[in-house]
Amino acid sequence: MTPLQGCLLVSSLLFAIGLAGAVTRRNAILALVGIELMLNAANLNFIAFWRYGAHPEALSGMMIVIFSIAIAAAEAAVGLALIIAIYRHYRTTNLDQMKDLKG
Amino acid sequence: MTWIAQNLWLIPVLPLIAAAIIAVNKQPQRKLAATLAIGSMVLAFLLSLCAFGTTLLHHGENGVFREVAGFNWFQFGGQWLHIDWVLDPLTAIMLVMVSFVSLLIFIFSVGYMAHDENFMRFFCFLSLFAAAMLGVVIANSLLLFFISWELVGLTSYLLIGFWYHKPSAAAAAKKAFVTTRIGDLGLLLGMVWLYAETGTLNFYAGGHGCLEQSALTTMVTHLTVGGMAVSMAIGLLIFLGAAGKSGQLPLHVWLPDAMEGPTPVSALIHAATMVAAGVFLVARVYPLMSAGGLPVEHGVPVTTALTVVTWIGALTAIFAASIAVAQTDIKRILAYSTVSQLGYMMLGLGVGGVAVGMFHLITHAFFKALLFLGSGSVIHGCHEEQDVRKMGGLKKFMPVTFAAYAVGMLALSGFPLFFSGFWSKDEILHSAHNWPVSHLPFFLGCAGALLTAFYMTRQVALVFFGQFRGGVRESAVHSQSHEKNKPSSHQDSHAAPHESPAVMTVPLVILAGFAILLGFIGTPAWPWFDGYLTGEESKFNFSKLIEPGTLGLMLVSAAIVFTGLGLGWWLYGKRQRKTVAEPDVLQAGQPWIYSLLENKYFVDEIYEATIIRFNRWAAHVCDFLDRWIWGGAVLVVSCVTLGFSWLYRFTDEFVVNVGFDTGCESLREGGNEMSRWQNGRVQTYLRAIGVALVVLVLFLIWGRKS
Amino acid sequence: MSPAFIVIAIVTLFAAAAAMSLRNLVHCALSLVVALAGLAALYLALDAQFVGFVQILVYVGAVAILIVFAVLLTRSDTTPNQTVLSPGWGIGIAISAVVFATLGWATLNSPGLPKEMLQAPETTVKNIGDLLMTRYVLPLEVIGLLLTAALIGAVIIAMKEGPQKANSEEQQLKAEKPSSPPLQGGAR
Amino acid sequence: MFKTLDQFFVVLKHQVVGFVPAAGQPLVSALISVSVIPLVFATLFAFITVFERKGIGRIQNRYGPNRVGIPLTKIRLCGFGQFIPDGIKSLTKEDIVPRAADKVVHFLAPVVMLIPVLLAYTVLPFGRNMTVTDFDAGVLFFFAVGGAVELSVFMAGWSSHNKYSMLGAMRAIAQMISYEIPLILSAVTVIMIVGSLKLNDIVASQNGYTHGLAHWFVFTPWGLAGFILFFIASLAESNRTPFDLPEAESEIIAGYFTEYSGFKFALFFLGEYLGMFAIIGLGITLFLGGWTAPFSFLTWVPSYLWFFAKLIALVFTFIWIRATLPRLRMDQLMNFAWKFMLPLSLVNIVTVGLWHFMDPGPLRWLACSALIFGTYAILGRGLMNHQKLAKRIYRFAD
Repeated sequence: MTPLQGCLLVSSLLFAIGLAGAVTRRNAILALVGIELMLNAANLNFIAFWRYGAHPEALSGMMIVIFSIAIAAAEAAVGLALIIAIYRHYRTTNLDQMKDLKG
Repeated sequence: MTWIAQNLWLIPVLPLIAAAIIAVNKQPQRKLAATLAIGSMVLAFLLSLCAFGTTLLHHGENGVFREVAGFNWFQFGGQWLHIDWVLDPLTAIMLVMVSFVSLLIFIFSVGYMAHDENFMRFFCFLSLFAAAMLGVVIANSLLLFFISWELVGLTSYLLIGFWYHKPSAAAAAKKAFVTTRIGDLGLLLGMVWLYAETGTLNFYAGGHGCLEQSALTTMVTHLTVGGMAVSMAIGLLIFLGAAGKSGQLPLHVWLPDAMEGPTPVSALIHAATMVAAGVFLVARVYPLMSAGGLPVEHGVPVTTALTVVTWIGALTAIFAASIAVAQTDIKRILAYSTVSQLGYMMLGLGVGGVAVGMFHLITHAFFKALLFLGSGSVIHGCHEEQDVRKMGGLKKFMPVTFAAYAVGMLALSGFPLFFSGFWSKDEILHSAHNWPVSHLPFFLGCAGALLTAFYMTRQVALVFFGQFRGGVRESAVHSQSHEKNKPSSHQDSHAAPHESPAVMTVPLVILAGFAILLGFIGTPAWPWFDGYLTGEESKFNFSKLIEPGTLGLMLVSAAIVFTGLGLGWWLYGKRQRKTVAEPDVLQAGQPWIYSLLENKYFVDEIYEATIIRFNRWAAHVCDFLDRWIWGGAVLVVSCVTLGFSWLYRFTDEFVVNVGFDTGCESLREGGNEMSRWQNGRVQTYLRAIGVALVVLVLFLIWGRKS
Repeated sequence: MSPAFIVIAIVTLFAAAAAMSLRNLVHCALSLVVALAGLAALYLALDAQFVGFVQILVYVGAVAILIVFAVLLTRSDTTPNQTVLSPGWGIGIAISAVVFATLGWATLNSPGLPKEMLQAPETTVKNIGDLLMTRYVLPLEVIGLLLTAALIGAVIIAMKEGPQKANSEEQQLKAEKPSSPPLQGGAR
Repeated sequence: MFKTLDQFFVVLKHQVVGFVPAAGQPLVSALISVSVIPLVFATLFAFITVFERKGIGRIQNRYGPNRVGIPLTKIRLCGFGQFIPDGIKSLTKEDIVPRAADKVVHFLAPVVMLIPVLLAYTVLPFGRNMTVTDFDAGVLFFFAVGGAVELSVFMAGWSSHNKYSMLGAMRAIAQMISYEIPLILSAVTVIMIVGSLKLNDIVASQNGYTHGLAHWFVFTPWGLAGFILFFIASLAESNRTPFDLPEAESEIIAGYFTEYSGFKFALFFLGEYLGMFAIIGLGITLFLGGWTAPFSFLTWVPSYLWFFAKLIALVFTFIWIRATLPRLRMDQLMNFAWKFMLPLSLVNIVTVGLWHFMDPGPLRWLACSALIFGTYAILGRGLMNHQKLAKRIYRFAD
């Protein structure tokens, strides 16, 4: 197994863990955390492909990771703000209780 | 291009603005209204004077001074429609006359209408009328002329019906409007035809206006039905309009009834200016009228149109004068005299050309306005009494009015040498005398003059001499004056009439002065007016006055006038009637003639019997057609439509709706099916996404493999 | 495949699993921090120094704090006594397992992957900055715009809804103040 | 001779490393440097505590500790031995953990506090060639590991289930995050000018003299403003007066480490001071020219001496301020951070751009100073107007 494949396996396992958490946990915050984990798995993929790819000097993978980290930060901020607003409305962060559109 | 000719439009626009402002202001602001109207009129008058001065300045240099200014209104088809105004002696003299008389009458009516609660409305209408009239005067394009003309008609309608609560007033307004419409129809037709012929409506447009040589020649040479020249046909049509407006013979019926309006209105519109508009129209299109006539030795060419004008004028003169003899309403008498004087003007136009007619128009405007205002003052003084039989002996009650009125009366009946009426009428008679076609108009004119002198004497005698006869019914009149809600000027009901306030008498005096003086600008010895209009120098030579033809004629007319005066005095002045009820002298003498005259030759009745009945019958026929024929057709069509709609409804309810219902039902069920998946649980979606990811990856892999 | 790499990977994965499976949310957040730090270490091990530091700065410094604040504001920092798993969690586990199986299988027998890593390239901060300013300048601007929008939007969303709900609980008093600085941290 | 004195420690380390076989050389050198740093700074910490107490005593016109000298002897270095009994006391004290507390987190918090602070020292240049690891992104590394301190604060506050600790932690985190922004932005100015994140490059770019005066960035308008901003922000970052609400005894009992005692408390205390030293060291490196001498005729003095002299001078300034200034209210603190420091540092960045693109001369000085001071005046006036002398409104938690 080449190191690249190792990286990819790690990242896919990370992704799977994140997906499992996001799918199974009841708490909205944890769903968000799972999504963050999936994002990071993707980032790891990018880094790995950049490092083991044909043209590391192009730095493209790194750039994409930097941008995606920024986007992830924004996503986390907005998502958590949303969760807080929803919590104020429903008095809960339970995903399967916040299912109706009008409250 | 002089400044004033450029800005001539200001003259009508100023009163228009005044009218607008008065109209939009809130009601009881008499002072503002009066100030605005009179102020604008003063400005207009000054501008008119300025225009007049300009024409005097350029007088006598290369023919008639004439300047045209204007702007393009809108474009239809290939060509522009111009709104033009012209400044020439005719316009200038009319401008001065109209604005001056209107100004005086405005001032007068400030006093006369002082107690009417619709004061502002009245002044709004007056200003509007003045604007329209001035527009008529300055118009160079027949279109602008027509617009202003109709506006004049409208304002006259509004003002006649000013006291619309009186049914008679309302009816009179309607009558005036309808009757003048008949004439205006002719005018409109003539206008259209003129446009069709010459392609322009401008009178003067530097060589290719419709009154200038090129257009005229084409119109003269071009023949139409019955082999008469187009120019003549158009002229007749236009003259029909003029006749309607200034009450010539067949269409004169509205003018006496128009006396229902307030007296200043009668004075301004139905004596001085508006009725003169018809004459002015004929004078304006005189080149068209006289086109193609074979010229005779001195001056006036003879054409069919002018002949018609002459005859109509002569007949109207005698006809109306004879009616005026038997009237008892002071204003009606004046109205009929107005009609006859208008007839004189037409006669003058026909036989003597523009100058003669216009001269009489100007003088008449002044002394007739004077007379009307005098009668207004009398009526005002007698607490809204209009019946001459109930007056009498007012000489001592209202001396100023009497003096002014006497002057006006003498001027109207043409007292020799000193009064303007004499000169103008004399000129008409003179040119009628040497009219080549026939002498009958001349004799008619003389008879008219005689009658004029007679009935004016009668009126003055009845009103001012003798002793007052109206006292007994004073209270009744008073209450009557209350019930038509025009509060009388006198709350204390004392019987005696009284002199009018200065604001009313002063215009009288001014007008009286003009009534005397104006005559001297047109004497045969010094025909300045003639020269002014035709544009050549006029020099003073006294010999003209005493050359046999003129002198003889003057003597003849003087004799006629004296006869009339004497007859009137002998019949009415010498032995005054005692009571109101006592019959008239003529009535005692010649009962059926008197009744014939009193009922105005039954013209109204004749119209009633013929035209109006026919009209009613036609209305019935139309009603029948509408009710049964068209109605039936419409009924059939609607039934068919109803049938169709039934069919549609049937298909809608039992075919389309059912189909849609089933469709929607299935859609809803599908929605329910779907919504079990769309259950708001985020994690369900996430799972679906995961499955989709797996499927996608597998697909990609095997897509790669195969 | 250096032993350091393996160790860090194992730590990271375990921390991630803990973050997803622990009952107490604060513990989850803390182990998430460990996982992210481990990822940063992985980046360092892959010679991506700058990205590693940025990862630590953003995630450990900001996002973790953000999550912790959210946990506290939503009062879910106490261990719940009923289940923490949503209904039908078995399916979720299964699905994620299948996903991992697919991805791993695809990874393991996809032919065209490069075997050996090349010489470590020269990645100074300077040429990263040059690239950011030259080739990736448009994405940079867009990201800046996005961050500003996210900042403002988050503040607006998390703001108190108005007087009719203001009297509800005293979390809202804290709700505005701490929720804006962490966003700043996120936007750094 | 001065050269050897300057490079004494470097040479020494090389000697020591030279003894071990080549395989373990990098490890050993790393170990040496990693072990030296805590020793030095722990000693400095011990010294500074006494120094602070005595200094505050002087300023407040009372005696500080003045009895304890070297133990078991009669020598009393006017009380500078005080730290020995303090240390013994705090280390031997009973370690109390509340029953309700979350044991693991409660234990981990001080460790998490200490480790990043020690990590931060690895990039600081203490003297010529005296840097542990010179990362290419040194400044970034510094701030990145600095971020972890907030996490530890949260852990401490949350794990001891105590509302005062929680509030203290909340306040501390809010304050740290708010003041981290001006801190970083004012550091960014230097990075913009130097064009590198490497701390040695920064020092090298300040290592030059005109007319005998060093090229320190603090001698430029933007540098001065940046340094002042950095200084204030570092005051707040290290929870010092006047920004010491989170841990002030009179505010909420002792903030997030209310429930800590004994060794863990000592660790927190140590962590606080080491963090303060680290930030001051960064400030020195960024603005005060690191280990360079202020005047060209003083270059013979060994570089690390300069570094530590500046360090101690700034620490003394901290102490001085602590003894002088009153404490802020929470809302004042936040307002100050978001409405004054942040805009000013942004303007400072703009000013640096101006400085970079204008050609040197008095005009450049004039423009930059005008820009900065204009902004300062406007913002200051705005804040002053914002809180006029009026009746204070008390807001209660509903």
